[in-house]
Amino acid sequence: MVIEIADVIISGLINGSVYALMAVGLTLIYGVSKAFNFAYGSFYSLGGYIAFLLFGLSFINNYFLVFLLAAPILLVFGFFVEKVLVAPLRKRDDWEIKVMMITLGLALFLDNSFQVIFGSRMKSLPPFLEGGFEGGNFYLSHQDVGIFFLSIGGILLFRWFLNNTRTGMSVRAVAQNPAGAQIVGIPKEFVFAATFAISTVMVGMGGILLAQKYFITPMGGWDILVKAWVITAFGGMGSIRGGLYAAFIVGMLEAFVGWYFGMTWTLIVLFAVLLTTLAVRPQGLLGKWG
Amino acid sequence: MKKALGIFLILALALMPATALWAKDTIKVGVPLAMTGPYTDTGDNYWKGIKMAIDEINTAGGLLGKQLEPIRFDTQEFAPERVMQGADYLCGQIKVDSVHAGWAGWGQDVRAYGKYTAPFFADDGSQSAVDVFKQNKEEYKNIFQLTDTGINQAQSMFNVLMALPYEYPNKKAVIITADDAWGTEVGDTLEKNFKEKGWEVAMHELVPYGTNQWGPLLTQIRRIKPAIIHVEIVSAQEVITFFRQFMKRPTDSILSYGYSLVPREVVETMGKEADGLLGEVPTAMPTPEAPTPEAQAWLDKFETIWGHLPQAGSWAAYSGVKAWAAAVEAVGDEKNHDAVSDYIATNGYKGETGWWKWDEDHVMRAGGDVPIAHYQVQNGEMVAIFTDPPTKPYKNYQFQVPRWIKQ
Amino acid sequence: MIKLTDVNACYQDFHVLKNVSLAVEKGQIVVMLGPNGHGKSTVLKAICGLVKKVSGLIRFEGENITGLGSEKLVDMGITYIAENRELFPQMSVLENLKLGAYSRSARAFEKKNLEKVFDLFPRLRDRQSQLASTMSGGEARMLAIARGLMSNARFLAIDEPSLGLQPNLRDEVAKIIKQINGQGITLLVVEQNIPQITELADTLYVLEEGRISFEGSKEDALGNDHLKEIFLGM
Amino acid sequence: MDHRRISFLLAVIWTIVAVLPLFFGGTNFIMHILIMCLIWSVVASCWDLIMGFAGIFSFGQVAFFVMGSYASAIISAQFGIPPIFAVFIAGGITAGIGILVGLPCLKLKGAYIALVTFAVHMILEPVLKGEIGRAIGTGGTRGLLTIEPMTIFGYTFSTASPVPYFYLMLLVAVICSVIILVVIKSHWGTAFLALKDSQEFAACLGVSAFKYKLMVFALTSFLTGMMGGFYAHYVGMLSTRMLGIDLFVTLMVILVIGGVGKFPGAIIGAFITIAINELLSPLGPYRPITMGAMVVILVLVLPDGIVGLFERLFSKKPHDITH
Repeated sequence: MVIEIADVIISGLINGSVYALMAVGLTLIYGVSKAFNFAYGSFYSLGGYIAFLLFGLSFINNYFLVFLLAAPILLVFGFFVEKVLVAPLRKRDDWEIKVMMITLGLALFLDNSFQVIFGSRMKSLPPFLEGGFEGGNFYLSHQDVGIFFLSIGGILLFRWFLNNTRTGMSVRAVAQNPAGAQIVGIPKEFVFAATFAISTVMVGMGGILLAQKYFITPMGGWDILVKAWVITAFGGMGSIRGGLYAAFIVGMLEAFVGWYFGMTWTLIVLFAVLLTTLAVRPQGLLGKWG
Repeated sequence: MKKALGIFLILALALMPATALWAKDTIKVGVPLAMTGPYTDTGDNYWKGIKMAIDEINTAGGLLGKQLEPIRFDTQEFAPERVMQGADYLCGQIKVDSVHAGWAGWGQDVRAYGKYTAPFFADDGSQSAVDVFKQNKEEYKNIFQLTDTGINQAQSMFNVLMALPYEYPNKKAVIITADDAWGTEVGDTLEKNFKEKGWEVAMHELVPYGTNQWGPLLTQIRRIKPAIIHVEIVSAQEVITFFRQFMKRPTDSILSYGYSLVPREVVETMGKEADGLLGEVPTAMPTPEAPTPEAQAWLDKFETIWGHLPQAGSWAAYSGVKAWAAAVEAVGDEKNHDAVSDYIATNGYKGETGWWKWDEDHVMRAGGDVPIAHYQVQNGEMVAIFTDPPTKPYKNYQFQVPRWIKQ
Repeated sequence: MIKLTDVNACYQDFHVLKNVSLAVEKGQIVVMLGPNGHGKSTVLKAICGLVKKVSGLIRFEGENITGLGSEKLVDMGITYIAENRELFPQMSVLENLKLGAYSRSARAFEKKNLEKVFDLFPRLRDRQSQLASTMSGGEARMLAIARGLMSNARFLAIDEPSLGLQPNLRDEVAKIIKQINGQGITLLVVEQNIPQITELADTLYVLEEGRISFEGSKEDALGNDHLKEIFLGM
Repeated sequence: MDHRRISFLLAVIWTIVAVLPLFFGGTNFIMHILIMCLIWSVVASCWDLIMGFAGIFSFGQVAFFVMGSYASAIISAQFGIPPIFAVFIAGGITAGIGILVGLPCLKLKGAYIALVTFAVHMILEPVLKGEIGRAIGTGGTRGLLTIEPMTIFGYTFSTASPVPYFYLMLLVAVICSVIILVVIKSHWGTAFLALKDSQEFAACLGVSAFKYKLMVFALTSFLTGMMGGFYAHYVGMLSTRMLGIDLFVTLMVILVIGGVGKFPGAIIGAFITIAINELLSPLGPYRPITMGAMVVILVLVLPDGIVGLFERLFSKKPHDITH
């Protein structure tokens, strides 16, 4: 029993760390620009496919190189998507709906392009760590530990970036007070694009990280989008710390509900908890109005 | 890119009515399959078989001297109105003379295509499709199922599990299935059978598609230590993640994957890693060695054309086309749909492995010359070890105790 | 230094400024008076590039700056200090100040300006790590002004510095404004609750219903009974 | 647009649609598509009423549609209620669920509403397939394969001859569009415009945002659920596969093409979108790619859809007032 519960907790922790990485990116865009990105899940798949292509190159044989090369590609991609597709809409009436629509269109375009280019079959990436820790009935794979630490590391790195770099601070400034940011001369448009680009990198990296465990499929991003969405709303849209807490709560909840009640209940329980939370605290765990 | 697409689009639109006008001396064959969305890959499998049959007939001079012309229709995610639209388009609009679908809607297709007369071949493998058929056998006489129902397939899986030359350490089973019609049909049948045999079904879980974190379930499985784990989720991602997470700390259990072993990705992704997994394919060509010389020739031909062994459905879909073509030859008029359907229903079709006979419900029941083949992954490839019914070992291939079982 | 000629400004369909012309000379303190809601803030915001629909001509040191965005203008040395402060609530005092020096031209002077600001507001030095949202009204006002100074501005547009201030702090605000001006920074201030500031003014403008209704020196204003009564409270 | 112009446009659209069977009446395939167009046009118009006019980001439209379709099918099967009444009861049930969903969620902000309503969509599938669903007669994972066809005064509509059903649906669609028009141009409509401009401003006018939002939520759920019923009795079978992403996207595209908040854009959008979708279908897997690209481009170049384009072309006032 003890080992069983330990197993469940570990499973929850690992899921939680991955969810955290996914949710932080989504909450960031929403917090800064109030735009909802429906193509977020497709960016997840995009990350996986970029890594798949990179591994096809002869000189690339490890994840470090893949991360190093994929990050700038994703960054530039995200930046241009914001500049070309989202930014022009910001000036219009109902721009929030239109952003949802255009990103939904983009998701449709990307997912089906993946299917045509890479085929509908899933793609896998080489495992980045083999083996595991063993002890009696207990087993913890290196891969899971690696995913956990890389996710947490990614979030910490991102936190560092937000707190200690000029661009990071300007991102926070725009999120906390767009008018104030304008007054001190922060170029809002640039910050919007930069945040979009950063969140693209984060979710794309998540895609690479998870692809070796869960594979890449053309439509595989939708689950990620829904999970990230639930977690951001749960934690409070725009609140990065709230997103972190929510990610681990959701990870644990899923693990325990799946273990105790069965897998079909996880989604139902998840939404029930979300609805109750929102009924009591409409702004989510740590979100703020305004 | 966009420009090219645009030109392609205009060309396609311009050519569509044009080809319809010129091609007077062709016989049109409807092929409604998933070409987009989550079922694309299974759609591809069927298409490979259908395409092969059509090309074969055309190079041999056509059917009644006319070339066959496939008309494809994208059934997407099988929403009811989409299935109906496919029938109205292919049968009502294009007026095809036969329809070859794979998975086509688990009963929705029977109603949609039953309204028309063109012989319709499906691979629903579902009791619900048969139930619809039984409601009005006269109206639905053009409907033919290429595979047996999920209930019978599950029965067959159970038979083979019990016939394995292997002594189970206990009588505990775990069943995990997808929460769709196929999964529940198989799961329920297996549970019933296990219980009748005095086994304990310690866990019977329905899981949604997209599940890839198996930690919580595996935790329970490791406590139960079942002798058999049956997983029935026809999607490679789920079954591979399950296997890999299971293998981190395996129990002494036979892993039976049923029909979920057949998405080609399972074997292609895992290779020898998958060694030991069990699975089945209804209306199947046993591999790697076919039962008859003709069948072997077919197998070789398929491999030359597509570069891999046939996947589930390819051969069934191929045979559907050939069975219809044979009936048309016999009747002598492809437009006489009723006569063609009657011919197929009464005479069946002589295929590569022997006779195909449809029963009174127009279901290609497993057995005889076209049994269900049961496979085990050995050396990274699916190897037929049993056929059923009747349950008997296949040729010289043998069951191997999976490497994770410590005895 | 700043010269507005026939400036019009709109919020959505609401025409706020109508043919406003005014001038602020280098080194001056110019004070603008007028009833609430008649467009005083809009004049400041229009100069600082914070209003989208602006027409007419705005010049800064002779250069046409009409329609430029705030990030350009801050870089050129034009900074707005908002009446409602517009601080970054979840950031520390130090971070707020650092962001004040965001513009490219101010970055090099960040350290120097920080010292200057701390000299001017010793309280802020003690509370560098406090979150802006936890500060009292007076402290937050100081922080807003201090943040504006961090931009290394040559021209500051200060919007109602007395808003939300306890009366006993008004003297201090006036003193600070004088000190800032003493450092050679040109000021355009909207303020009518602190007579001491009006005292400092080189020129007074009165804005009513979006139009300039009075322009002149303090003395001229005192000669105007209407103004004396309504705005100067004398 | 003023209501005279909308009424005129509606009259033109419905007249054109009404004569279509003269050309396509013999072709079941096209008639079938036209019937689906009529159904989607109402569903999309309802969505437009919620999203475009009331400014509520509800993503539960498909869910309400599916609920209505199941409700009607189950009621007619289990209680022997004739389908023509069952569809209205189904509408009522859906409206009730709509209010239940609306009560907690209309107090939330934009993206949260989107999530909660989409959550309803996500949960619906496991519920319909699972034990609860089987208990109320959804047929579980199998779905419902034989649903009683629509019968009015002893006349049974069948899919084999779709023209009568087409006119029935046309009648329903016309009535629905008039209801929507009345709502838009009534006190409600004004209230929503006020709400959209500014919540505070509306509060000054004494408009209770919550009450109006709930009312529009209930109304659109009713109409959507009812259309679901008509769908169920027409197609004759139901499965949870309708909850896939395809239908959701199609409805979204309809709004993009027709124009958000530009009634009767959604009606025009429905016909154009479905037509394009069918014309693109020879492209196979390139169809959704083209659709996606089209959405992206249309949102950029035609932000208010076809109706927005008309407005720009024919409006007397200059579109943008610049000073």
